[in-house]
Amino acid sequence: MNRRGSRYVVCLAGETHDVVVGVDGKVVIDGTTHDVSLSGRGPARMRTLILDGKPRAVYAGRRTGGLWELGLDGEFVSAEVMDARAARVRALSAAVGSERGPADLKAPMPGLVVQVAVETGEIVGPGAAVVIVEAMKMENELRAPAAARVERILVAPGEAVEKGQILVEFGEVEPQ
Amino acid sequence: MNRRGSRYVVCLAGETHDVVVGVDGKVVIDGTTHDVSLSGRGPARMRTLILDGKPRAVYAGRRTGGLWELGLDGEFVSAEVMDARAARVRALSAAVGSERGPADLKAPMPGLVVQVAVETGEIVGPGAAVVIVEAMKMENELRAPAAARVERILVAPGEAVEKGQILVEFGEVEPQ
Amino acid sequence: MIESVLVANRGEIALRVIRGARELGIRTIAVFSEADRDSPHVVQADEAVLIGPAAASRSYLDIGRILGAARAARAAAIHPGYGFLAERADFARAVADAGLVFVGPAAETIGAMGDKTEARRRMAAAGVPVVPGTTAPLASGSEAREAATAVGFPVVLKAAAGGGGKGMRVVRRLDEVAAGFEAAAREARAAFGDGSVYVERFLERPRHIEVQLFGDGFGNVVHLHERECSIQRRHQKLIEEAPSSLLTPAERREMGEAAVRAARAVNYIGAGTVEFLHQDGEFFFLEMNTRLQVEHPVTELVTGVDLVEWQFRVASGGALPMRQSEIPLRGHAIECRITSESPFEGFLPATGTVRHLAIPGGPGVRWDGGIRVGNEIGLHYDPLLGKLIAAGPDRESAIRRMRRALAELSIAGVSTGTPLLRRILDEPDFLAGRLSTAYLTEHPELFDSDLGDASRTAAVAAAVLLEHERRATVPAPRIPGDGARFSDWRAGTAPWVAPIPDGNG
Amino acid sequence: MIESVLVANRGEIALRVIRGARELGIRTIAVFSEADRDSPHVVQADEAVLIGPAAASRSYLDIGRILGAARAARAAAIHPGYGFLAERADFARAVADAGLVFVGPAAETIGAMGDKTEARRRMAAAGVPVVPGTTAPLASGSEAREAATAVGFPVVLKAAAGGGGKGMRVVRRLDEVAAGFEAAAREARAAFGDGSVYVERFLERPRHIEVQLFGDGFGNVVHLHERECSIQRRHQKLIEEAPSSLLTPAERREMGEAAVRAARAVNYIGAGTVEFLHQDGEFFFLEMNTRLQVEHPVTELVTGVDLVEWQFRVASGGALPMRQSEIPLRGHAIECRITSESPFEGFLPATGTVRHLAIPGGPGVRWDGGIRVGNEIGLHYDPLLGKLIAAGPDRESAIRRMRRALAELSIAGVSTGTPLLRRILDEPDFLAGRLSTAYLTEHPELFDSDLGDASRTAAVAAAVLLEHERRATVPAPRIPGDGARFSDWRAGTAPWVAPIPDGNG
Repeated sequence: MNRRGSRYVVCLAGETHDVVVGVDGKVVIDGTTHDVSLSGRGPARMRTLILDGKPRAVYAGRRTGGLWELGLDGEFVSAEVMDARAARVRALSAAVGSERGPADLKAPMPGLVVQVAVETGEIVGPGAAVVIVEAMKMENELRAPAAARVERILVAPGEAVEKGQILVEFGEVEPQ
Repeated sequence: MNRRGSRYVVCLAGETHDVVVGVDGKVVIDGTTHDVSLSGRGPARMRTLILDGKPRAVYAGRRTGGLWELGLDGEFVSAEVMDARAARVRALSAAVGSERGPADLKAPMPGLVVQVAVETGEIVGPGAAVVIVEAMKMENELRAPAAARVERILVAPGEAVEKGQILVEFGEVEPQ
Repeated sequence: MIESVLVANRGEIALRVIRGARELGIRTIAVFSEADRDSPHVVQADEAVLIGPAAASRSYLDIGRILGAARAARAAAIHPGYGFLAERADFARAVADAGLVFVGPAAETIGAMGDKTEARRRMAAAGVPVVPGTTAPLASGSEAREAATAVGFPVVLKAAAGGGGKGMRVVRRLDEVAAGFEAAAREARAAFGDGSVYVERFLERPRHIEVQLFGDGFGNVVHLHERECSIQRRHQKLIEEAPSSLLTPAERREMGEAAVRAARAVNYIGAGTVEFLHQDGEFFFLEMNTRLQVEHPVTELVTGVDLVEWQFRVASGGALPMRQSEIPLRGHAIECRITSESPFEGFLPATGTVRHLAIPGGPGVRWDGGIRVGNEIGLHYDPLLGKLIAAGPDRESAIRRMRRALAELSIAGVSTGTPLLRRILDEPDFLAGRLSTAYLTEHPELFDSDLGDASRTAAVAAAVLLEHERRATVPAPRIPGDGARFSDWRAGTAPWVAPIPDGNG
Repeated sequence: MIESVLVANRGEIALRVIRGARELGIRTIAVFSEADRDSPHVVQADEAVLIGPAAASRSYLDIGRILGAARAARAAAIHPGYGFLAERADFARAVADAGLVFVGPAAETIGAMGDKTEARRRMAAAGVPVVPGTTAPLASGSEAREAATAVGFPVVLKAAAGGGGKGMRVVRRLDEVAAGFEAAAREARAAFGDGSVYVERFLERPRHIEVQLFGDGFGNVVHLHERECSIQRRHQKLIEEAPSSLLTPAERREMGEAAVRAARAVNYIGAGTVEFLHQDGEFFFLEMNTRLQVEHPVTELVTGVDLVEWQFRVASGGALPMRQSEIPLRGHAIECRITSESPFEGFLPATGTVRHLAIPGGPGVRWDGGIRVGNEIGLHYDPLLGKLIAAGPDRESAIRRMRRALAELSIAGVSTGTPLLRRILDEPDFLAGRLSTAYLTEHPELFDSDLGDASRTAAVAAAVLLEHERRATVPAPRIPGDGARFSDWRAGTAPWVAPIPDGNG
């Protein structure tokens, strides 16, 4: 921290923002100066943010490290706050690239597998129904995000699955 | 703890209750057996108590040791829970008696002293106005709990006082 | 008046019924599953009985357990709410056989109207217009194909035992019929224990308008005007209002009279609803729901009638307290369903623990909820957390009030559909009353999940101030010779690890 | 309609006014003291301005700061709410001088009615019956003694600038007059900055009945029927209802007409209330409040009129939207004030942090609140946390509904008067409508603070299960050779102290 303020980098919804927190209620976000106050540290985790005179209730949820879950008007977003040094370290490690095929099919919510509509090795088109998962008595068709080859099926009908669990692994579609 | 249940002594509003907590949802209070369940451990500190089929919301407040602040239907009571051994220790130490004169006058709430209506050495009758404390823009007359002699005055008009702070010390009224 | 009632339901409707019963001095008995120990409906009842594990099939849908609880608590009556056992004729019959009052119509009425194909037959016979379609359940996918072809595409395949949008599939092409039939039947079996499915002409852009009915045991049947429930997604209602902005007084009277005819045809006793689809100046009978509806509060707000009170009065053998001409229609009311779903992720069911709950208040606003802070929202039951209802002298003022109320509603810990509802309440077609059941599919722009610049800046500012404050409060220990900070030591799993003193601090 | 309004108040009334303005599309500016950063009225406004420290004299009562905030936010109007600056003629004048619209009557009207002795003179001249008493402020204790003797005991000494029960003393004997005069003057100076006091005959068991008025700038004055506010303690209203259970339609008309006469006598514009005391078939003018009342919601519920909306319409230069004959009177409404006080300890002000807040909902229930979980309730301001309002077709159903709503209301972290309110709503004299302002002193049994056997057993059971659970969850380390347990190590200040393994575990 120095006299001129503390520098941070904030990652929010895929975009990165440079922020300087001053000592006088001023915050500079991407070069624009704002008057900001944030109050309230009660048991409800609700904070009152006043940004350039405009008040908002902000829910400040679960944190680990610099990761915050924020609720604004019922919409929830995650924000990661790093100091300048940590942001540089992150940028360097991210430069190491990764090779990726089509994303695997993950369960978007907890539920029960009702039907698996594909077989291993099958080529599916984009939007093809792959697995049907029931949650809250409604059936949800999970579709292929892109044309892909079914590499491995990891679930069977009747099985309970967690949110984020991989159901089907896809591979690249290659000419056979 | 033993197979037949855990014994406790509960002090509530000046009365003492013998309680045995069984392992099967039964609790014996002063010899009477009740069916009891207590659920909920969420952030709101609200619990659901079902006592002999009758449900109630119970607020379980701040605790230190075996001390609980309970809210039932908007009324708040303190309860102290001791195991049998601690209760015996307490009973022994309480047997050492205390000699007491009239209770001192304490501030029942935080506020501002507006007026002290007595002088040191004065004899006041029961119910006599002693100190006027303003809180929330209302004046509150604090009266003598019983006939007493003003031993010592510890506050002056204009002074802010805390809840529970002693304002005036009383002594016994003795023939002079 | 009946002395006591067991409410065979959970969530907001159980609480609504308990409230109504308490106000009449009726002793209330709540039932709850292991997942609902801390639900508000439990503590608001005079007595509460645990009836089984979280799975509805072993608790709220288990007739034996419900009747056992009623016996144990010496209940005089059972109110089924909506959903679960509310439209199961066998349940109504079992309640009557146990010598208890069922707060609802006779088992025969439920049976006749619960079988949607039978209902269509009865209504057509009573002179109530019905949507073209089959009147008998379909035996197979191929029979479905034949029937669909006869009715003409698009068609909708519907569970005969259904309701609430479950077990329904819209099919637009012949080669999709068999798959749709199977999916509808599977869902119907899971949801209602009955896989019967029939086919109807699918109206592309109808308005969903329904009439609230009430009958007593003395031959009196009245309607309490209509509700419009055209804002739906996947056949689930999202926003309801009363009256409909479409109907003229003459159409209102005509539809009300058709609904009363429908009720008289089945000797209706208690609260019920006749649902119509309205398109191009015509309306068709859709189905009759033999129970209280989710959206009953909008009718209560424009008529001043307490529908649950009337249910208890009629169930206790009383006559309806008003004649048709005495039933008011004053102002306008709107209801928004607040569900644990992520509307911008295809209405994915959301789960979590309710961490914060701020309920809107002030004039003209009503909240019928079933949750409190600390409740876990899981996947066992319906995602309806509560209903926000606003009323005003006219539709415009009710909308302005609802907009204000939605801005006040704040739920944290579980995602809800509130952000989508706020957008609909600002959308020009909605404001102009240009509604249809296709409204949501015709307004994909409502589903853009962009936060907006102002909210994005606010989120960045909040995050950075939270983190800044945290670092100021908890001096982050620095490991000498290493740039990294243990800035998250407090959130770790080892709370007894003392901070390493910072030589530079 | 005015474009924007600064609400010069806090708590529930600030929120009420902001809600009304938002519904009309008026931009809202909240002001707040340092103690109110997290108050709900702040986040519900479009803009919020910090105006000073917690002390009201340096924030909500500071005319310069309020006007400065209005200038900074380019507000077109100022709404004063009730209390604070609402009945200060100098404030109304300063607002007008600054070129802003004051949402309330003219400064001259406020001045005339704010001076209670002047008000009595004007009302008597207009033919409105007034309580016998002095018409000029008393200069000293001895002058007070003379005046009291002339009026006849008991008398009440009242702040001329007063309202809300502050600066009032009832005196029954000549030798108490001087002390009562001084106390009333002291309180009046502190609360209103004006120590003027006058004397009136004290009616022993009157009913407090007041009439809601509205006037516009076009010579129209209407009344919106009466409210009864007889349940008071120390001249502070606790429970209010509309209509009064006492008045016949003829008396209602007579009292309404007297109130309209009173308003016309001072060219009244905006919302106002004429308070009467009613005893032995007679009624007397008590005072006129030139602002919105705390208890305005009961009037809104029986008339369907949004009084804040009318205030904004009239302040914007509009005419009243209804004539006298068009104003409905439907059903019955009751309001309970929920205050941070301990009723069983002499209404001692209670402080704390709101830890839990469950707001009643369902049909016919309204909550006008000003707190949320996490708010600190201190001693800087009025103890009113919120108002619970219930309406029904008649008094009995409104009472039954209020009883149900009070059972649902749950606030933890600060004591409230709710337990007393529950008892009043069960008390036979209250149920029968046998009310007077002496009601609470005549019912000392309501203040027995006994928990009752059922609650006592429940508390014992809850405490023992909580402690049992705690011990099971956190194995209490035993120090060898000592019977004591460190059972509270988790609550201690050293969270990194690991439990000492229990050899006997």
